Amino acid sequence: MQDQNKFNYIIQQADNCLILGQRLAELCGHGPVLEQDIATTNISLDLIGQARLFYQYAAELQEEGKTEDDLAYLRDAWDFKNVLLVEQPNGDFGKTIFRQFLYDTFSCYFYEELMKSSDERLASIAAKSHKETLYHMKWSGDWVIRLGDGTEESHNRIQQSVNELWSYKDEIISVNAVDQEAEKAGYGVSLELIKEKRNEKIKAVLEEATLTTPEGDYAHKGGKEGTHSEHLGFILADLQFLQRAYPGNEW
Amino acid sequence: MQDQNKFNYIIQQADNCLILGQRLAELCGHGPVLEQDIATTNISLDLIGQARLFYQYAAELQEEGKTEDDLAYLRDAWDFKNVLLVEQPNGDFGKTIFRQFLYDTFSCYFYEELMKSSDERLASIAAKSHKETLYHMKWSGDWVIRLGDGTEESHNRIQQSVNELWSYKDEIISVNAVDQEAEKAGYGVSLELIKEKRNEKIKAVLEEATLTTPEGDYAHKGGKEGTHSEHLGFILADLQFLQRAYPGNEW
Amino acid sequence: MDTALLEQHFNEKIDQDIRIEPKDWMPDHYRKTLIRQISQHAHSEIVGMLPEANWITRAPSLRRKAAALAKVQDEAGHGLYLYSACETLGVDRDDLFADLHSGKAKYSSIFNYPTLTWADMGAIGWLVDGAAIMNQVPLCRASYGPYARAMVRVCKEESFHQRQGYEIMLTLCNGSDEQKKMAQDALNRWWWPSLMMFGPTDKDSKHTEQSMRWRIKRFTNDELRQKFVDVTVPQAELLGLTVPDKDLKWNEERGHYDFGEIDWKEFFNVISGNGPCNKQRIEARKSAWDNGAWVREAANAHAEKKAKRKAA
Amino acid sequence: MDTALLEQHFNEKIDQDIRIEPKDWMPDHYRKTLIRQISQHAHSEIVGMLPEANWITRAPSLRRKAAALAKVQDEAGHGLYLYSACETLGVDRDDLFADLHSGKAKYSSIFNYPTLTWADMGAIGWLVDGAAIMNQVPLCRASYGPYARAMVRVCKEESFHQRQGYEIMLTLCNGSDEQKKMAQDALNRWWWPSLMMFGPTDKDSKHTEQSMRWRIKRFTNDELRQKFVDVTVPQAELLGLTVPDKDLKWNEERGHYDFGEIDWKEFFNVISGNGPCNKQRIEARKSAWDNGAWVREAANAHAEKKAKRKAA
Repeated sequence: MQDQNKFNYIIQQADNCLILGQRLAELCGHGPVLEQDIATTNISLDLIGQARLFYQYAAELQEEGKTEDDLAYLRDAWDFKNVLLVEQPNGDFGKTIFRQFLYDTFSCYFYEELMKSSDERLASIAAKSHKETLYHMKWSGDWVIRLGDGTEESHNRIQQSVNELWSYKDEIISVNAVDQEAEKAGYGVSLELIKEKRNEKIKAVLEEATLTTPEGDYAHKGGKEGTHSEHLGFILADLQFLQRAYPGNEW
Repeated sequence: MQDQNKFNYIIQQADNCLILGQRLAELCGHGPVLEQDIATTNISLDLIGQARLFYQYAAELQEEGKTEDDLAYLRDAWDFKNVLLVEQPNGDFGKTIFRQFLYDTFSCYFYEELMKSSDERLASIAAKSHKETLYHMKWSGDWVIRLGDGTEESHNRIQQSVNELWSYKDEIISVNAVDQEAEKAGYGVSLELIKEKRNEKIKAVLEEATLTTPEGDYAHKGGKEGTHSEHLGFILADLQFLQRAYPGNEW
Repeated sequence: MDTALLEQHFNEKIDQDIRIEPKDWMPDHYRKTLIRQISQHAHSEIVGMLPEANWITRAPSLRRKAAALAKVQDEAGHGLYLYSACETLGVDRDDLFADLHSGKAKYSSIFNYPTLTWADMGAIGWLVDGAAIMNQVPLCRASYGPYARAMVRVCKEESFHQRQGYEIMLTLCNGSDEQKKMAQDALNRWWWPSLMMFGPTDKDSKHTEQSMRWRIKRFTNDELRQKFVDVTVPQAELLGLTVPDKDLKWNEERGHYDFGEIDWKEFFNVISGNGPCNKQRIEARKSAWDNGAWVREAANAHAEKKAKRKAA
Repeated sequence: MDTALLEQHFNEKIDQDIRIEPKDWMPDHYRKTLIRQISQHAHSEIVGMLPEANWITRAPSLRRKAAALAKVQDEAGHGLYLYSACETLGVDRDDLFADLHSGKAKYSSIFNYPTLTWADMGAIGWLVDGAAIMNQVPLCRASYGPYARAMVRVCKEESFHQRQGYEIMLTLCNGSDEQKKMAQDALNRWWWPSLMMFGPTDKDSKHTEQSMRWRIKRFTNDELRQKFVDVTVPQAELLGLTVPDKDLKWNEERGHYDFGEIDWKEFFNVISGNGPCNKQRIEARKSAWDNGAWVREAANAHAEKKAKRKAA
């Protein structure tokens, strides 16, 4: 392994992309409007694409001859370092949207910073991903506004989702040892900086959406250290089944 | 293998027990009344118990040194010979009940006949299982009546489930080559005989429940030949995950 | 102009392969037939997303997962073009959905079969998209402009999907014994339903003659079916798979493959609602629609509010 | 008799270890305290079904699946006995449920932690049931008759569950490296929450003194916690596992293990609703209850119809 911390750093974001992409993939064919079905499928596709770029790079750093698929399909739940937010169930469209918005308002500013990474490969993955994420954030933000400032029902529903997901908001910008070392080494970003921009964006959108910011700032944590919710095991049971059942094949 | 047809015959019923037991296990802790939560859990437990007795016997006949767990955890979907009925989703309590009733009205009379099997081991498993199944059929039948002759809502709901499940009713008493040879050889039962008793019981209970017998007698088939619904793959992904992910361990 | 003259003019355009456009006069029956045909095709794209979506979360590699997502997304896109083409004929997309959900409108019956293994993702691409292309390529020259143009886009993507499906089959056939078994099992299950995709035999096909006259159908069902068999059998051989038809053999004299009798009882059974997944598919579409009602209402309400604010 | 006399008589019975029975006079505060304590215990059984139910469909052998089903069924049964004991004090089960669903009533906070691997099924049996038994065995001699009798049944089954859980851990610890890692990981996550099960330290425990006076509590929180640590540490050693507490060591002088400070901030955080699964658990119970409303109504309506028919 060339650089264990860099590997860990990349895996954190790769896992975020994969698990959220997988969650969105569950919705394929079940959207409320054909255009939005296409949108969620498209975001899922972008996320899987980003996950692949990160895993490919991580596998190279690992120098064990492994592939992107080994990393996605043959690690156990405790090896996954995604935040709890992205493994939360889809719920109704409002919950899907708000989960997405909380993720997009991280990833967009995260990639914006990561584009300046001292690691050129990371900078280039970030540049590609940033373009996609700009569109995602526009989409999810617009829908938060539409649902918040739509009908009474839609307002209540998405407010409910805002309240539910609020405690999953901040893990993604909480700094762990891996983040610290990555920032110090110059290939990682300052989460503090992202936090500020993100909070501003969230505030502005909630306001325009006429939604109430929940009180309390308790943040669920654990995912970044590999301690997940009960959902991840079921996600992986589907995701990894074929590779687990028929190991060592080409597909 | 001592007797391939006997093996196949046993597997058919073992798989019915396992898959229905697994479906009911999903409900554990989520019942509408504590007493009924206990009842479904208990039936699940009985079914898993029956499955074990059948798989153990099948594994012995197979003479490959395999265990009950090899048969449950390491066969692929197309190797499973359960009927489509038992893999149908739980739905609401009414659907769970009617699926159970359709199964119980088979298994109860099936075991009653199988008790007379020329194969003593099968006869003894059947005797034990028959006692359990009598209680199951009483329970599910009583609930069909309670829901059918309860409120307007409950009547409509269970009628809906009756209509939905009706086309999954008859596969379980349809005779395939394995059944034919088993009956001829003396260790299997006459499904014709069971069909008659069963139809009578179903008719009587629907009548008392003030429910309408659906028209049309189209029967979905495939399970007994290993061609399943899309549900089975997901059931097995959960059921088999640990054995697939960590092969060859004791648990 | 009176109707007879209009109709004469219309027929001349058809005969000269001049495209009919939305604003042109057209016979009522032509319009209705087109609406039925195009919406049925659109519904097939939308319902057809479901059997494949069923394996996306379980795709065995990230590359395949991405490809499957892209494919299903394309199908939704095809649905969009086709519903739009249909709307140029004066119907509303929501009304078309209502007909789908009520069972009044049909969709390709092949999607009433379940996807049971990963190999089905290969078989659907190879066989189902293959059959679809046979049906659709001639429609790129359909007499109705918006339909023909939609088909051009659709066909381009479909043939990409078809190659992708074949490549999945190829990978499996070069793989482990279980993978080969998966591939053969998928061919066994999808072969006959694929042949049924071309519709009843010519003698039982009630719309063919008129539709061919109007150039919204260019070949008969049996012609297309024969062509599909002729193209597909050598592909199966290349994969090392056995087509599940004991009557299949090359007929030197005809220059075509002879093949066995289709189980028309099964065909009509599935069409009439008794396929393995009919209820499941419609239920999935209906519940997506019903569960989405509040979202659509919210979007409308918000758009109105916004417009009002702008006006104020 | 006036209240003072009644109370004197009640206290005498308590002192002589004579059981209080439902029809006996009892102080209002005694009744209320019992209702709170017993219903909290009943709720813990019911909510406690959920983390274990989470692994039943994924149990790695049929024997373990059957055992897990039986265990969860027992817990539901315990819930039933305890709700019944509670009802002898003049409350209604449905009202107790309402308090659980509204968040007014508490349940053991340990069930707000997730079950993340199969080893958690072992750890819960070994540690959580182990701690529960420590708490509950003394309650078999509680002053209130129906409660004491319910506890006798409960404790018998719990100790079976505890052995079963330990045996799961033992099998894992004798297994592959991954299995050992699972077992250690489970101990790491469940150790401290298990110690928290005994409640706040004695100096912060507001009910202890009165409850001990009434003999519905027989030992203090800290006494029980110490006993649990003393019994459990050697069991962990036998498994070859490391208890995640760097301050843990045998104190020859005290004849007990010394152990580290509990993170009381986490304890109160989880109790106040911020545990990893608080919302999920209550949501699961509420939705089971709400989705079951029509079933309960139907059962009542049917019973009434039947009774009417009988009367006619």
